[in-house]
Amino acid sequence: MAELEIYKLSRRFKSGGGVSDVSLTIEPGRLFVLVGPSGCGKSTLLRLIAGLESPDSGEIRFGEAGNADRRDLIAMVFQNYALYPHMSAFDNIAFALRLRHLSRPEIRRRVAEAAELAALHIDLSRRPAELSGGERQRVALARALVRRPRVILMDEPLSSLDAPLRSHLRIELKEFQRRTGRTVIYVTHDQFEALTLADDLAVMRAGTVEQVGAPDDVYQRPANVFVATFMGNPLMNIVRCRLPNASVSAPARSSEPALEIGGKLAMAMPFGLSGEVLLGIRPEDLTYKSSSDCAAFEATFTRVEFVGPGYLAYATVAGQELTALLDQPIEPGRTRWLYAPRRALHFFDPVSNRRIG
Amino acid sequence: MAELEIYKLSRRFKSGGGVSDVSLTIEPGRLFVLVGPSGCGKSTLLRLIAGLESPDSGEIRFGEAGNADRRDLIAMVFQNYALYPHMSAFDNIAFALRLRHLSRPEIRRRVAEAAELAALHIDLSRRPAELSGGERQRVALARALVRRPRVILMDEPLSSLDAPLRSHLRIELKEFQRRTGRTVIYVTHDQFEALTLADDLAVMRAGTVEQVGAPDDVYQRPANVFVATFMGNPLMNIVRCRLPNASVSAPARSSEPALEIGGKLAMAMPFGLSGEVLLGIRPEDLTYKSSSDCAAFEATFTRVEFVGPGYLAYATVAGQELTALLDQPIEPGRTRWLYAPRRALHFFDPVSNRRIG
Amino acid sequence: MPGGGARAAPLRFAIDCLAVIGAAVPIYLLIKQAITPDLESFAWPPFWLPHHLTASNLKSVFELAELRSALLLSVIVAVAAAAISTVLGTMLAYAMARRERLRQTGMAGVTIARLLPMIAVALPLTTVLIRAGLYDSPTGMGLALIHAALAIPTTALTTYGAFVAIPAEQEEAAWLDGASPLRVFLAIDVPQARMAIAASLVLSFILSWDEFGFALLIQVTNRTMPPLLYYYTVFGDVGPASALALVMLAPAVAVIIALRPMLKSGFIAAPRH
Amino acid sequence: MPGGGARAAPLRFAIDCLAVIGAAVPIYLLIKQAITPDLESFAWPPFWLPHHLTASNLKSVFELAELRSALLLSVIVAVAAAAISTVLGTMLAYAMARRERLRQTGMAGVTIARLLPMIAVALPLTTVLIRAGLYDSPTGMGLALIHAALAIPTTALTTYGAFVAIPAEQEEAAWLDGASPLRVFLAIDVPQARMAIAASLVLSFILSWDEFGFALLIQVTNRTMPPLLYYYTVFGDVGPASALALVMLAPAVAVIIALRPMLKSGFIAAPRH
Repeated sequence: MAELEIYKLSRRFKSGGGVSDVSLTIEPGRLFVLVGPSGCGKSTLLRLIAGLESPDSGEIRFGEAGNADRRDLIAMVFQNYALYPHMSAFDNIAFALRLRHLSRPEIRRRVAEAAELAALHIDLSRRPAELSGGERQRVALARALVRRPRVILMDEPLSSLDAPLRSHLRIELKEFQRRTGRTVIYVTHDQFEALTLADDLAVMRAGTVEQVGAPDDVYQRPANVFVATFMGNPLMNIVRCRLPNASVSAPARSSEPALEIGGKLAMAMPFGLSGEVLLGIRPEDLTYKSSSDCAAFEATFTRVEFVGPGYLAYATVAGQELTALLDQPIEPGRTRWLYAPRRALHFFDPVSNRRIG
Repeated sequence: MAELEIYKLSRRFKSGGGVSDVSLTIEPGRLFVLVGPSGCGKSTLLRLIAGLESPDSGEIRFGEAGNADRRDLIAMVFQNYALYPHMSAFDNIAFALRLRHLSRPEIRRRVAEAAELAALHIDLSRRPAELSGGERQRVALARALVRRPRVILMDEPLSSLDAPLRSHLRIELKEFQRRTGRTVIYVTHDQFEALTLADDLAVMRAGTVEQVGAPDDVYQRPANVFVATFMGNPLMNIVRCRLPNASVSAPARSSEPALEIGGKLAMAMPFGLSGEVLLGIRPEDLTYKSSSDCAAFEATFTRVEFVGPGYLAYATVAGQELTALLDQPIEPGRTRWLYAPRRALHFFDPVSNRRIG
Repeated sequence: MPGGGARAAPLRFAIDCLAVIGAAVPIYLLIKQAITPDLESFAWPPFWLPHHLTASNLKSVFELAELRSALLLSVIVAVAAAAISTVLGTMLAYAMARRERLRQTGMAGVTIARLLPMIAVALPLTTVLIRAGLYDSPTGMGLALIHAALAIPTTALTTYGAFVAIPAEQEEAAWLDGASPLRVFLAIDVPQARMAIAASLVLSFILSWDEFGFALLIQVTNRTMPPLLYYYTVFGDVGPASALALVMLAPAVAVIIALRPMLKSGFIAAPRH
Repeated sequence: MPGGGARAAPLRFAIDCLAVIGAAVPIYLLIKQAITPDLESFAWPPFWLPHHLTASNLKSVFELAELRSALLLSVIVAVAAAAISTVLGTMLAYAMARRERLRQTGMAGVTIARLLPMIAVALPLTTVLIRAGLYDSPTGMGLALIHAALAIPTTALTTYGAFVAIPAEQEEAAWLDGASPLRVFLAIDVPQARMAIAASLVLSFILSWDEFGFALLIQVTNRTMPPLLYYYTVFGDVGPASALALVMLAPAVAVIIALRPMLKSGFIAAPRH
């Protein structure tokens, strides 16, 4: 049985934003990531699940738990953690238990248990201001855990940290989720964080869900142009091109033009498509090397940046811009053929922007 | 003749920080980047060059310009741009000229010229608050240019912008520098920005310069462990290992152990070194494929993250941690051999942390 | 907070009402008393609506030569006090905003000034004024100086926030552009703090206009408006006193009407950026 | 600003001196007048050092029954006014910090209250108090209520910043932890605003302690300290008046000494987070 079913949920704000008609199913024990640009409604969706906002229409059903008080089912880890600064770490974690009038030994036992699960091994009499960023995160996790919620909601818990700490705590969060087995719904605007953390992810835009799936699935088979360009850095190239009407089933040489971008693109691999399409290619999939099953582009380079592991080359192909991440530098002004393997080509409908083929 | 010579410059603060005994030569017409972690003294050095701070000792010599007023030689672009919010874009740019009592037509001419060079094509009667981030940057560039300085100083002008705008304006800045031919000294904490922007860069730490060079030179031949791990993302692996006493000059098979890390590392390529060393390898240089001239590591994988273009795999090699960016996923718990080509190996002295060989 | 919206509504409404009543009732009563005969004002149970109207109170007050000279003196004192305290307070605030050490000294001074009971300090100040020949001055300059001193904490705190909010980088940019420190202050800081400076002018004007204790002590024969109003009140002339009080409300009402769009931001009472 | 350091130094020094002199001179003169015979206080040229010492002023003041009852009444009025205005001001500030619409209304009310001349409002309020039987009350409750009303803008502005600085997420976290809205306010907000609440107690106490105009108008026979001090001053008894003034300074000096470490932050005068 699903942990959580969201059915046709809508919540609109006068100032714009919110979510429209969102339906999602979240399975138990999974780390489910909601990702999208700012203003896409991901935080609103999380706050609706938490009960901090009321929906205009639609429903949120908690699977087995049925109709218990929402506040007993879920817990939330906020951006900046929202720890109570005037209380010790212990009192922060114990706050919910004291409200429930548990006995002192019971409170001590459950705080210790939650601290253990959150890998929080510090003097719990210290206040949040005396703790490091990582320790604060662990206090926030223990505070969320101590009530034994079924679902833990996390609202960009890493977004205000600097890069090294962020990457360290990301790994810790993932291990925390594995260890506790809790269902976690995690909101982020960072596509990299979403890819590395998620068991499942939902890409949102303008209040609606654009695609749901496993990270490699979403990255390798984006459902539309928005998802294709939002997930991945540097951005996926999107070029407009025309497929010939006839399609040949046998692989051809790269010099045989079978797919045109203003007459400058040569495509080795015929395909069950024709007419005008949008072709998406990630910069890291473009190389100098051709192979038997690949597309070729005659690119004129305009600018090259050294980016450490490679060279980010900006080129024009028949008047359209293309970026390639190459392992060798190239002089601006030169023209060379670039190749991309069949599996790295993404086709989208030019009208609906949806994936085809 | 050099544009700027900095000779044994020191400036210490009571609260810590500052710069110690820094010497640098900056050539005319170059984009020179000062990069380092926060608190490394890069901003202090820039402010010393600007004359906003006075040195405790040492000298800054301006090449041909000799002893003119420092404020006529340099201009500065601040973080957040520090535009005057109560003035129009035109008045912002013209402020310095009005202080110099230039005639009205002359002011108009030079503002137009500076706006042109900064690619600022907007209604100049608008105020900073009415401009986009990119337009503000261009106003700041025009304001810096209008006095015709020899050197333009830039203090993290991109650090408060979001990622897509930052990458767009980075390219624009580089083109601005090329177009105007001015010497630019640019401060950033972002190693990626430093690599992509710089003609020359200086890596700083704790008030001193650790390495000066071209970006690819610094990235491919880091002078010490600090530079090696600061430049590049994901971080370069640093593992402690022992070289055998005898060194053989001919390449050997990867199965022949010639370099040990707790007995688990096999090294194909002997080398004029012996004893204990620190070995640096970037995650992207590790692969499943062996070649004739490479090092091999027997790695036990603990965790794998999907990062889009590949899989970031965390492994242990004889009790030491190693990260590899691989193109195929692997099950945690498995043990496999990883290989790194000879050119991707960096050796450092374990005591001084300096590059050897 | 969820649920808080519904629960807070009665509280909110009550406070709204309180605010409106608190501001409107006194002014209404004032107007009523000013235009009704004296007996009605003290009737019990009170008449909430005026029964008889009279213009005699307003007329008699405006015919008074005493009123005209008191009004003139009050305006002179308040304008001088506002100008002096705003200039000095602005300079103090700027120095406090730019120098850490001075900020601490200044804040300590301002705090002490707000904590010391002014009535207790009045006595030695009066002695000093007597010695300086500024006691009961016909131009009110002694009182103006005291009011200016009283208002400096207010004007300094009112403009301090505006100067703190101006990033040091703007001043550095202007200095690099070739401006002198004075030019930086006048061209970069003052224009951006102009709203706070205007607020501090208004507040210090009202502070002096309304100040009663020192005015009573110092301007014993050359009276300003507050002592005059006090005497009318004490002598039981409620009608003329109300008319005088209405005159005293005029500048405040003028400011409130002029700054209507800014009232909601609370900027005048507590400028923050 | 480079170079600014050197140029600002004389200005800074001048302001430092002004602050020290402004605070110290009146207190010194008070003490001097309290312990010297009356004639010396008005001597010209003034004696900056006391020539003759006397304990009679202090002694005579403390033997006065009038002083004891005035002191008691002043303390009762100030404590009551501080308590009432801090409780109401804190609630108003919390409501303003959490509700956008109320913030605007509240700020407008506070601004208007700061702009209206209190002396002009005094008259109708006095009429209202007479009707309510609180005029010249021996417990001073009429005056305490007026002082509380006068202090609400101050207490509300003093605590407002503290509540605004508490992120809404902390309240949401506490609500999700199972707390009721009232529990959230008491367990999360009040403890974090405790310094500002303490500051508003201190400020409203001093405001009432020092208030002169309404005290003079309302407590005509059951006098509090400020009117008593006024009468002594007006009757020309400078010595006893100075001794009284010193007594009035006591709570302020006690607060200043107790809060010495916090003075430099300016927190009491202008709490900001």
